[in-house]
Amino acid sequence: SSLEKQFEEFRSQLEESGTFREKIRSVVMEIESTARLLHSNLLTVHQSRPLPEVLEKARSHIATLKDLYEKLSEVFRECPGQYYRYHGDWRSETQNVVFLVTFMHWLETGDLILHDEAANLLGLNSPEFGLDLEDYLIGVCFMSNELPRYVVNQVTSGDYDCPRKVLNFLTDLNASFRILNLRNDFLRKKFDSLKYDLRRVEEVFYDVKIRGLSAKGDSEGDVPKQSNDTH
Amino acid sequence: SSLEKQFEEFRSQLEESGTFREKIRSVVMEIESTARLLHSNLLTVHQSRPLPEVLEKARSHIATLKDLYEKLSEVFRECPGQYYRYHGDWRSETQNVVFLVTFMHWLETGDLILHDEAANLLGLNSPEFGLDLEDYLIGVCFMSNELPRYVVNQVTSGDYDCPRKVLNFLTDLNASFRILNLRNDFLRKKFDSLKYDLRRVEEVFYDVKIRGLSAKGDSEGDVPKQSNDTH
Amino acid sequence: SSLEKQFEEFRSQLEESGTFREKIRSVVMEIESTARLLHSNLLTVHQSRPLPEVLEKARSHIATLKDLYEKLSEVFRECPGQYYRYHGDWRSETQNVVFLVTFMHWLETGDLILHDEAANLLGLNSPEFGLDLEDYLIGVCFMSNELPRYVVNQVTSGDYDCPRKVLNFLTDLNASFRILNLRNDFLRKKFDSLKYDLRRVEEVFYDVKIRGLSAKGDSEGDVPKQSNDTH
Amino acid sequence: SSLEKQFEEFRSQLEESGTFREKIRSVVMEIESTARLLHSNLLTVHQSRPLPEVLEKARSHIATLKDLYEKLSEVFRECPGQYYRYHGDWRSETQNVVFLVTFMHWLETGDLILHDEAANLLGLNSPEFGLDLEDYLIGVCFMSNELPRYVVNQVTSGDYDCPRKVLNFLTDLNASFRILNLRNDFLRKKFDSLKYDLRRVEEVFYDVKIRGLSAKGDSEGDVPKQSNDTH
Amino acid sequence: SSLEKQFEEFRSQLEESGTFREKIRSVVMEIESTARLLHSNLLTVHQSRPLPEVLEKARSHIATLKDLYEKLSEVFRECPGQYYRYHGDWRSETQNVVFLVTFMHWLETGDLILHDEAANLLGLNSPEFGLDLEDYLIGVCFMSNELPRYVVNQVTSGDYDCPRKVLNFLTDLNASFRILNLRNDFLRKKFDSLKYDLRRVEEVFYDVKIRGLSAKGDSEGDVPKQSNDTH
Amino acid sequence: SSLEKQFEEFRSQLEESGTFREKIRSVVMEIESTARLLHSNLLTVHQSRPLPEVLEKARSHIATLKDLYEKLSEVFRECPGQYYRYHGDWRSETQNVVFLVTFMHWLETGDLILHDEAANLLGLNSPEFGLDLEDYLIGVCFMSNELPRYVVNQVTSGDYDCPRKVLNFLTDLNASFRILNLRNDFLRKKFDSLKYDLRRVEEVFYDVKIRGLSAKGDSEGDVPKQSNDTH
Amino acid sequence: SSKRTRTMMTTASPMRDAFSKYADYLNNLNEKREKVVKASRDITMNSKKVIFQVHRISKFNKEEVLAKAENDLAAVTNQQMAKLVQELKGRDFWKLRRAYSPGVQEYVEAATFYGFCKSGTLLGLDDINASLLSFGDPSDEPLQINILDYLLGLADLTGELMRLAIGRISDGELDFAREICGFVREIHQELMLTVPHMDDTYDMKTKMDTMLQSVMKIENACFSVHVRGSEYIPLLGSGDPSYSVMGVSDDVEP
Amino acid sequence: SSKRTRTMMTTASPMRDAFSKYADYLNNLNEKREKVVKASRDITMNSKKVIFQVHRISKFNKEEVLAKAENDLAAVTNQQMAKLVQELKGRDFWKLRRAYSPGVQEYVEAATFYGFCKSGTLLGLDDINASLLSFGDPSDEPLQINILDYLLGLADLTGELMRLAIGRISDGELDFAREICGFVREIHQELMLTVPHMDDTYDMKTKMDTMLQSVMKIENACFSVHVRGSEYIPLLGSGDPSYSVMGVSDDVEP
Ligand SMILES: [Mn+2]
Ligand SMILES: [Mn+2]
Repeated sequence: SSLEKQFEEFRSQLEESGTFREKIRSVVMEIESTARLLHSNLLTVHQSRPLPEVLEKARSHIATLKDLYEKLSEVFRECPGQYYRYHGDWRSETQNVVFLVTFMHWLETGDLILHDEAANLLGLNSPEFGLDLEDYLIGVCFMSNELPRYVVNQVTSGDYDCPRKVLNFLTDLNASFRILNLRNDFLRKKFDSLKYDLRRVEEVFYDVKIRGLSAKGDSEGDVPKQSNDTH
Repeated sequence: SSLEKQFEEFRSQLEESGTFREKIRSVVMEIESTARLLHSNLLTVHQSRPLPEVLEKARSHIATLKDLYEKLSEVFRECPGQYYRYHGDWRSETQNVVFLVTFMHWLETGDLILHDEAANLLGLNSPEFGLDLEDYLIGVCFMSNELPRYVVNQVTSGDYDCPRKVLNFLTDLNASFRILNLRNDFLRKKFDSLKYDLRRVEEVFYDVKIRGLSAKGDSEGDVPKQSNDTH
Repeated sequence: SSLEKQFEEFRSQLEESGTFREKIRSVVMEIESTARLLHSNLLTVHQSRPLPEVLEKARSHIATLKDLYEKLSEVFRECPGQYYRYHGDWRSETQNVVFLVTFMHWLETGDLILHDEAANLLGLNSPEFGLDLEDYLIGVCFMSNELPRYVVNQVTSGDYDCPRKVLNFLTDLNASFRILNLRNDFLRKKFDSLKYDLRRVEEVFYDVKIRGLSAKGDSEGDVPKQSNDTH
Repeated sequence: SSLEKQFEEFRSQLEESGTFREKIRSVVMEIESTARLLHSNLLTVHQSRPLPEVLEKARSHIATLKDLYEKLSEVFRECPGQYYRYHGDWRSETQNVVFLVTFMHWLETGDLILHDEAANLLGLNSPEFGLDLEDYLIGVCFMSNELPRYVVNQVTSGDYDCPRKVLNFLTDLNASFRILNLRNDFLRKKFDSLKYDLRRVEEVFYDVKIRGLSAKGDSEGDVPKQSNDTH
Repeated sequence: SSLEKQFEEFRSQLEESGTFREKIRSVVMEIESTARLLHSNLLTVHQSRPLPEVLEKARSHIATLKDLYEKLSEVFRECPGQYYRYHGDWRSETQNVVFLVTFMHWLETGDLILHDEAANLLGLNSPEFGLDLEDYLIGVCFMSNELPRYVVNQVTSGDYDCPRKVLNFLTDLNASFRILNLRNDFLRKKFDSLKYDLRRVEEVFYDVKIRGLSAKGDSEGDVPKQSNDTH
Repeated sequence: SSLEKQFEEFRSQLEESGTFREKIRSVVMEIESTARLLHSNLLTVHQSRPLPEVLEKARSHIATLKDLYEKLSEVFRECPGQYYRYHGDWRSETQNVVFLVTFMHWLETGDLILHDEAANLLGLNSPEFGLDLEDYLIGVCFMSNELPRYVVNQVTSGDYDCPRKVLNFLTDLNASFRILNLRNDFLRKKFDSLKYDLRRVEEVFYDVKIRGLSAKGDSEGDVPKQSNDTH
Repeated sequence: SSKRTRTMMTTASPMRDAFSKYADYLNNLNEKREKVVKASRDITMNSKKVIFQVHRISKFNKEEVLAKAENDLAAVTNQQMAKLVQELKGRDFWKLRRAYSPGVQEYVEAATFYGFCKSGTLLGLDDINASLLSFGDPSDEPLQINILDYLLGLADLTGELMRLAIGRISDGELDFAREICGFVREIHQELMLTVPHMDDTYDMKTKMDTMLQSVMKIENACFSVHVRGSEYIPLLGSGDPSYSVMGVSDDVEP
Repeated sequence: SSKRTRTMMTTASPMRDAFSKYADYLNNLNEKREKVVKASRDITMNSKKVIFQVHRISKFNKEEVLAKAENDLAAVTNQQMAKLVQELKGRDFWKLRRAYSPGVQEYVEAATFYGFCKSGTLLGLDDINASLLSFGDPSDEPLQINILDYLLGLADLTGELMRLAIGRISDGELDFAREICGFVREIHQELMLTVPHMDDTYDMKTKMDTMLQSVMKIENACFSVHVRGSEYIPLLGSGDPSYSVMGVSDDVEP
């Protein structure tokens, strides 16, 4: 019957979309696995591994990620305009990738990688296959969440200048986020968490400050005896 | 009728399985109750009770647990191949037991008790009646969850060397877990909680370090090499 | 480190089990899709499609299912004794298959397919890879749930003898189930639903009977004497 | 410490109450299992088994139930005044027993067994260990719920006088219940279901009447006076 | 009819019980409203209101509560042995009252008010109308839940000795609770929450201790020796 | 403080509203209880009580209801414009009253009482205190739900003209309802149920029709023999 | 003086500039979403009216009722749907789907409901989409209803058809009821095979259960008409098919 | 010919006439409800913007930020709220409350949030309502925000205040944070005594739990500032209060 024919067509369309989704899933799994390696690698900064070494390794993973996104974009070329149909299938992975990229960039430069810079870095810069702004912003918040830990571990290993730098950065970032009008969604919740990161870093900065543990003289060693003397 | 005869047979099969379940339940209740005693006993380390005394008492409970698992394994000998059929009836209790055993071992040695060591200790080492790997790993995660509390209480009672030791242990454990490729299940969720434990211990280590509260002889050991060199 | 080595080994064990699960999943998806076709095909009996035609088509699906279970059993041959470990991954699909097989058999013969007959039909008859009794019984309950609808539609299409046959069948089935001593679980809940099926069929039988509608040869049996006299 | 001593005492109190609960549970399980047998037995009236035979068997189960309630009352003698403390542990089973007793009595006499009759029958007639009124009334409602099914099946098997008798009984019962001023609780909900039973029986009575299927000697009786006069 | 007469009697019984319930409800509403005032009053301790002033006000509420329980007990005198029949109608309010009484007592004395002390205080000390043990224990758990907040606010207002006192109290309380063999019910769930309270207080104690903040006379006790030396 | 004063005022306003609500509740309880009596009384038409007698009694209840609504409207005069604030406290009772009024009117006249007629009858006809239209319509649906039962019982007692009258009425009513555009709410659900009432009445009409049970000759008695002869 | 105090001021910085752009983007997106939600609500309300209009059908007034329904539906299409189409283009179809999906589903329900009563067949997705094409500039990739919303709307359609069937049976239109029964059964069976392929089957699974209930309600209604009709014939003495069962309710007169 | 067939047609009858009136009433009501829902959504969106604007406050820009917020809030009041007031009069306040309640709650949240930052006090319900009076004809009994919606809005306000407090602490505005802490505590305590008297406390109970969480978050933040400040003084050798703890974060320079 015509009804049957109509549904046959629906099923074939849906199956096509299913196949499509499988293809996405397979690339996304590769992205996820590369991101995990990159993550493991970046995390070693908490144990004070030398930065250049860490970053070099990381950059090769970024290259891989860019290739994978290129692969994904090719998959999407099959069905133009449906970027957001399948967005849910890879957005949390991409937010994680943004986090890693943003953290890396910050370690390198001390600055925030901007939306289009991040998009370029990952090859997510065509009009049809871009980097969703909210995904980018969520990734940035994830990065912020990592900084208090970084600061704590840096101070522990004797880098007393780190709190000031991070505090300045987070203060700036927080001020920038406050420009946005958000809905009551996940991004707002993440932005709320940013305030706590800022507060924690401020505390560490305070701890260092009142002990007079300045950056220059940090060769002396990490016991706060001297700081008592300073006052 | 033949139907009736069939169902009579079904009844006897279901009753058999019911009886079996009852037997398991009764041993599991004993395990649970012994584990509770052991737990109560181990928890006194948070009040800084002398370790040897705590551990000695604990060891006798372990012996009881081993006997109980022997009893359980005898129950299972009745119906070979059905280990996993009733796994749900005793797995959470066993995960708890693994936690206790792991914590105890760590208190004694500072090391992670390995899978087969734990299995041996509990007599869960026959091929038919072993210690499920995921149960072991979940128990290990439970142990990790206890460590931040332990560190906090140790520092409070003046043991300033503890954070460093625990930090090293948890860093290693985290790295090891990261090797695993976990599914999206309970174990994964528990592993995710590990990183909070690590973070908390880093914070405590930081608190001790910045205040110069480290134990005298801390030059001996395992603080990250690079960071020492930098100064 | 030895820890790392241990975890490497864990990884390989977990991956093995993951791969295994994937294999199961892939077969189960095929089972599910075949069962869906069979289901949709069997449902046409409600539209009074000629039974032989319906059943013939159905039989070919059964053959496919048997092949798929054979495939599944081969997967399981890799790791003996773990039938119940992965039972949750395919049990609801199998309950559904049992429903279809049971319904089909009832349409053919008017009898309940027995446990081992169903197991044989699906090739689930080896000691290591059998048909779990509770899965069988749940499938039978699903079948009972379908019968009231069947009776209603049969009467609409002029088959006035159907209610009596179904009523007898369901009465027997209910009595048989009552023999079992069920735990407070899913099976028990399904069994409780059986009595509503029986009640509905009694009502349909009543509707037909009270109007003196019955198959030609209804003098044989249990139709009220008086009403026959009136006409 | 005094705290510890207090809690030791609490423990013994809680354990006592736990043991007590266990004792109740074990008798209640026996009651439940006897009730199931009685239920199975009584249900055969729907298949038009000869009443005397059915009732005789049932009576023996009643005797068993009385013994079990005697046993339960002995358990309660240990802790006077706590009837209602554990009421929740056995009330739904007792409501079910009341249903069975009420149905049986109705089958025997056509009347409602009264509260104290039912209490006597089950030995629930001491002031300390009686039959809660709401439990009795809920059991009566359960009985009403069974009657439409009974009427349908009786008519099917040719007993055309049954609807009239049941209709009169249910009309009276409804009117009686309407005297009560019920709170918005479970009993109220059950009572609300009574009107559906009445309605269904009216429908069956209508079916029989409009088809002239009444029993021969129906001039005897209790058809509404006014309507008879009109004709 | 006799049926009608029976139901007339039922009506009067149900109405009696209804009236009774109304009486209880009206007293319970007064209890609840007094408890709310007391609660709101007690909460001002978090704002470091002077304790004596807070407690004096509170005591007058306690007197009111005692009167109300006396009133309730009079209501119950009408129908002896039915304490537990209506227990559900006032138990959660009473648990809340126990919480308030326990908290108040702890603020006054630093000790746990014992079961019979609490019962006496509220006039719930006759054998027929006592304070249910589980209600008491649940109230105690509620009190424990309030303590972490109290400790935080006390420290903020400069009372550095508070964490130690609370920690000792909660440690004891936890150990005492562990003696009990709880069923899997609400009380068990509440007890499980106790360990989080303990943990939070340990953290606060840690925060104070690590900064060498403590009451003047802290040389008496368990403060880490080394940190004292440093200053 | 000013905050406190503000809240004091809120509380006094809310308490006022609470008192107000109590007053409403007390009148509504009287309405409910009068409606129950009226309901009981009207229901006797199902047992074919002579209509004039039934209606006379009913009318006196209506007078009482009107008085009660007058009382309620006086209560509302205290707070003008807040009719809908408390609507939920008495709407279901009023829907029930509308049902009774509508049913009574229909028994008297065979017509639907219109919205303003019903409002007048109950004294709900001032602009400030009227009869909500949706409540009226829901009451009308309740009435429709009662009619199939009425028809069945009337036919049973020999009134063969009733189905035709009711069928005409319900057909009209259904057509009228179809003029409305409803939301997916309770009223729509009730309207859906109207269709089933219509269908049931149509069936009874059919039953009577095919047996030639015409209204005139209904003195003959209620056995359908004659109808067979007619054809 | 320091960097920190500087950043507390609202002085310019690349980050700040970028975030201003982000803010504009988010504000615009939010406003557009709001507009789409409102358009969707309008579509829902007016589609529901079309559905009620179609329910007014009977064998006596079919033409006039359907003519009015057609008009009303055309108004929804040309006004509310056109507005939505103009609002949405390109990737927004999918990005804002949650904002307009309820309205579009209701529209599909109304259009297919009218379509079935008019022609007895299923109005296809392509036909609906063709009628929307005219509203947008083709170069903008204007909104086309997606297959998921269409199928979700279809699932609701069966509920309306069930209501219609029950009503028609009471009016003696048995053939129409049987036609509906067959149609709904067919949709149910096809959807059974289709739903597992859908992207997100959560909503749809509940709808499938409701749909099966609807099918069974129609079947039960057909069953009772059938058994009572079957009783009639033996009473007559079988061989008189001219006295049509369905006709009985037409010429009623005491 | 028969009555039955007659009624199948669309001929007039008193019942039919009455139902036509009912239909008009229901259609109007429905359209009004729709309008109110839309107005409520607009209010929500714009009130949220005001809230975000207020969050941009710091000790350096207080005046300018609040001036903008005041403007934005006035726009919501004079435009969206005015529209709502004109839509609703007399008994509709309560009849359609569910349709506008979310928007009004958000408006209360925005107005009181702004009010607190401006003046440090609670903007009262009477003040808000006074500002609405001008929009309607007094004889129409124009909309006044009811006490329930006001209290529900207040409950949400505490969440925003918590966020503000956390942010202010990081910027070293400890006194402001302490002020917020006291204010939120006071609201919580008053609401504790007020909520049991409310008509429908279901929503409010959840909000009370969230509020207590907010209070404790602020208390915990104040706690950590306090303990670190207390550590500093012993390190200094107590007697130097001039070196303000709060000042530390201000003049940072490596
Ligand atoms: Mn619909
Ligand atoms: Mn908010």
